[in-house]
Amino acid sequence: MIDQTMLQPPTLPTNYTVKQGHIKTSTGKTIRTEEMIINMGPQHPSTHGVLRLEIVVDGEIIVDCIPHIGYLHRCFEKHCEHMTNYQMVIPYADRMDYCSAMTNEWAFALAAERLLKIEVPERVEYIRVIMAELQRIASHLIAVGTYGIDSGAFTPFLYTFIDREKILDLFEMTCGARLLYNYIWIGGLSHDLPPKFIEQAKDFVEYFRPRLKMLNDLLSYNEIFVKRTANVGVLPKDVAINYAVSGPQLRGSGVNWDLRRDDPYSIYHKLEWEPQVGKGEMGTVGDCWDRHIVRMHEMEQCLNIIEQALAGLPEGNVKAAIPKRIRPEKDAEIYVRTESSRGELGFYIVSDGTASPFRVKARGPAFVNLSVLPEIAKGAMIADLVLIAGSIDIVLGEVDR
Amino acid sequence: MTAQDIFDILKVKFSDALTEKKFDTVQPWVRIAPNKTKEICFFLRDDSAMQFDYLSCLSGMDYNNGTFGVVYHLTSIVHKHKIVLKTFCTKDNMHIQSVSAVWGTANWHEREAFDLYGIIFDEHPDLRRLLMPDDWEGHPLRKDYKVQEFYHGMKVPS
Amino acid sequence: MPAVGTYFYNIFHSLYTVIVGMKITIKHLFTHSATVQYPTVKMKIPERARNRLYVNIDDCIGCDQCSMACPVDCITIDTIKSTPDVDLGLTSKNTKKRLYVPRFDIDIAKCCYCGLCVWPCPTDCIVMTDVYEFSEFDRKKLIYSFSNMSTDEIAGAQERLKKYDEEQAAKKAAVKAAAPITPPSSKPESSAS
Amino acid sequence: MEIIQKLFANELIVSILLSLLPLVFIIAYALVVLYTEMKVAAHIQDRVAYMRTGWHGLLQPIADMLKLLQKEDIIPDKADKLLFRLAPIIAFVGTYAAYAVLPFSSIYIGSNINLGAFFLVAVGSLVVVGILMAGWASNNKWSLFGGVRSAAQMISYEIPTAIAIIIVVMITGSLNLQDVTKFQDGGIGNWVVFGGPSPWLQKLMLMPFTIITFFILFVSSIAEVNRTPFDLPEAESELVQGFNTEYSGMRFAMFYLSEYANLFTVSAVGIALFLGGWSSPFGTFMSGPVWGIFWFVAKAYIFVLVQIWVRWTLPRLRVDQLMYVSWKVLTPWLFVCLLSVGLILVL
Repeated sequence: MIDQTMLQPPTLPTNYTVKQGHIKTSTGKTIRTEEMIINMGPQHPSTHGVLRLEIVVDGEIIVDCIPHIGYLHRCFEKHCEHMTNYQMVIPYADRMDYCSAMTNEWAFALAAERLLKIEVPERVEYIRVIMAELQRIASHLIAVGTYGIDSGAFTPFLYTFIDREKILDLFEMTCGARLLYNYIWIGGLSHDLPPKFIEQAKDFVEYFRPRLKMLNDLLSYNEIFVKRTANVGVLPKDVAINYAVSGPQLRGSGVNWDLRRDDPYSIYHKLEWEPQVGKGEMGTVGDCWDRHIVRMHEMEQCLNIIEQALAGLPEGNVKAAIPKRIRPEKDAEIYVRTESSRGELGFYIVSDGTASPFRVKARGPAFVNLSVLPEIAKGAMIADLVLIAGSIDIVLGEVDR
Repeated sequence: MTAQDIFDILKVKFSDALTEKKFDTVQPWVRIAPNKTKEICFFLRDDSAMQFDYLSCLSGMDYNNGTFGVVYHLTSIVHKHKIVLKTFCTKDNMHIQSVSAVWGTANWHEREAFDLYGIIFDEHPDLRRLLMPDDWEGHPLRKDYKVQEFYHGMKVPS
Repeated sequence: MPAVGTYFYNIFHSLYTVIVGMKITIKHLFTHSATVQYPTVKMKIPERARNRLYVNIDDCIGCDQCSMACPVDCITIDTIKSTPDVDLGLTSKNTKKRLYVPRFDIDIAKCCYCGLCVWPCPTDCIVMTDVYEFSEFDRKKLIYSFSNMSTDEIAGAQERLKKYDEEQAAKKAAVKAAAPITPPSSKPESSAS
Repeated sequence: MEIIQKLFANELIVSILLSLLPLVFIIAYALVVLYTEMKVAAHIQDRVAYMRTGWHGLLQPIADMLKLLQKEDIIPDKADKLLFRLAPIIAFVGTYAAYAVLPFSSIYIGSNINLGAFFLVAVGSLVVVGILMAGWASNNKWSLFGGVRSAAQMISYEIPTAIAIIIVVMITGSLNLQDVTKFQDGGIGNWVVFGGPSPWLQKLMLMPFTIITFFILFVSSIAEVNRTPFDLPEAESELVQGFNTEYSGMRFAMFYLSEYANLFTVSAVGIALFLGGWSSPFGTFMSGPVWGIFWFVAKAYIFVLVQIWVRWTLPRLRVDQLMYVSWKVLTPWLFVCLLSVGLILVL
């Protein structure tokens, strides 16, 4: 009845040999057992985009997990080399990590500014910090919300989207776009803050604190959720560092490393805040719950930063330092890394003295964070794999660039 | 630890593998030989004074003159110092030793560099294309790259 | 805690957290919903909204700055030089227009709404409006032509320029014939830039 | 006229017509519950759900149904065609057959058999066969996972259900659901969940155990209809759609319908056993055969509402945790209840 060829494993480019075995039943019969290869994605609902995972399972236990990426490859780096101006890269950088576009443009703008040795006005720095932290909240809200969906709770997702909407309204008010802003320019900003921005941002901070508590009650500390995520997908400290994971994932593993503090840029050193580290409250340090809770706590810290930055916002002209011609020296090169919502976002730019960059390498945090997935997925169940992949919080736009 | 100190220590141990250095730029770099990368990187990672346990970025390069290269940006989480390593190869001999045994993160970065530049990393455990399809022709980020006309009968927009 | 204790604690703690969650959701059941009934009710769009591009062609001087700034090359501009005897009028910023713009096409399907074209414009004639509902069934309809020149006008302008160029070339040739040190110059520049 | 009279005189035709009555009911009920679920879910999530078809989208469930019926029926090429076609029918038959013994009112019950409660449990497990069949026949690995998970889940949750029923049977002394309901007639105080119509001391002693039993029956009923937090067989984020991934159109509608019909069945069992079935909560006030139908449906509806509320609040359990809940929490607690109730009744 069933076509036998369908039961054959598909050819694996990795030359994985499917292990076979035998078990004896109580009646004395022997039954052939075989590992099964399942394709998870690229159209699977919980792979957060077009990630394809080839998983070898023994029952529901994962024996091996091979990620295949590149379905969303848009040649970001090649495009950059063809731009006739550094400024034109920024709309493309927006589209890398579309959930956190503001931090992307900042990273590229910062790299170009260091390459050109531009000092930006104080006000620009403050506004950038406010925007980046708002963006971090928006991005973490998506991460937390979709993590709820992964674990089966649909409702928190929509609550987070209501809150995110308020942040996007702030962005739209400021620069006219809701998702891909092109707001942070090399040397400055495209617009100054609109008149009512500060008031509304303060309102948002007020509004969001109780919402965070509600989200924690509804999801983070729900016993079912805790039982699902605690002790699952444990990423030990040394493996995390060896795989150069960054951001909430690294901090979830108990490494106190935040580029905003450890490789300072902008005005973060003037503000008071604490990097959040996973403590293994519900299970082992570095499990999925730790990564989740680090994001929740980080949102609180973002609110603190925003409050301070709003209070200390100086006057100034946001377009004062924008250069007329962007033409770095010949053979100048720089690697600038910033703490984006997902971790270390670095741009390695090499100039050849012309107006278009010679080489731009984007070191995306999601790309690197995803590469550790096979390490931590082994031995988990399929249901856990969904949660592990969700806790990494990948954005395929950035993984594939 | 400054780049000079790191260079001095390395010079003692691997004198012949260090061929060039540049310290007057924003980010000082040291050039190492392509067949010694693994050894040097192991030393950099494990030496207690260095402890470069964090490979920030690994980028392939095409210098548009027949020279290809790989740039390593290293950080130490413990000591918080940084160093940039560079290694070069020529178009006829695109072999560079893999460092994926040293840092797990290098695995995917090297696969990406292989995919986009065609640099072959010796001793890499799983050197397959990463971003492009397995049967794609050419290496797109090379400066002399020409888009193939058809891919499985589909016209490739140039 | 002994194993038995954990067993009972887990059960009651689970029930407690479930009740906490259910309390939150039942509260939301009776709060006002956040959605907007889109086509009938529309959200307010802020002043700075960046949506469909609009070109005020009367102000355009054909400088090609916007097209150069565009990262996705969605703007195509052709220009024809005007002859000195024609007055193309002034822009709203009182600069003199010197170029005909027979073609100003924006492929709005390609546009990425980055707004980079708006800033370099010397006469502020290309702007982003707040219109966001402009989907079409035919992709070709998304190529907007803003030029208001008819084919006859374009042909006339080209003709005049050609004539003028020839006259100029003839004049130059005459000058050069008078001073035969330099070799005769090559043919005149092509009309369209 | 004569023909009609003759027709009604024929016992067979009358019984067929009578048995079709629940089918009409199921479809109407499914539409109502579908609408309720969408609206409640939406408002819990600060949305508004359908608003366009009819007043506040009242006609949308009908439109959904019509759409499902019209859709192309796709059978995968490599599927086991016979089983694939059979599976939704079996799943539906399982739920539909259960309606035979549900006491809708003091005069209307499909078949007043003495083994009513037993029949319910037995027929209910037929659904497992249908789902397992669907999972296997689809020839899709995700579906197979869903089918096997479903089988494991339903079988393990049949046990708490069965024990809960036994406890009620011990109190009421009958397996006939009509008798069980009649036993509880006469107001809210007589319901089994509050100890039944027994002397007050016995009632007081029974009450904690019956409440726990009722709660456990509620939990396992959620598990039996595969809803969050026990929706592993069709866990969207893990198994795409589980056993019904490959189904479309009419066949999918059958699964859908059987899910909603099953929702009513488990609720009906819960209320018939514990909440007085068709009997009015106010004693003789508003009681009678027609009011009986109203009370029965209304109580079941409230039961379903609570299930919907739970569904849109909680995350999903994992397979091993699901088994843990069934075997290590619900079943032992029920055994304690069973023993205690037995002891109290003997005293």
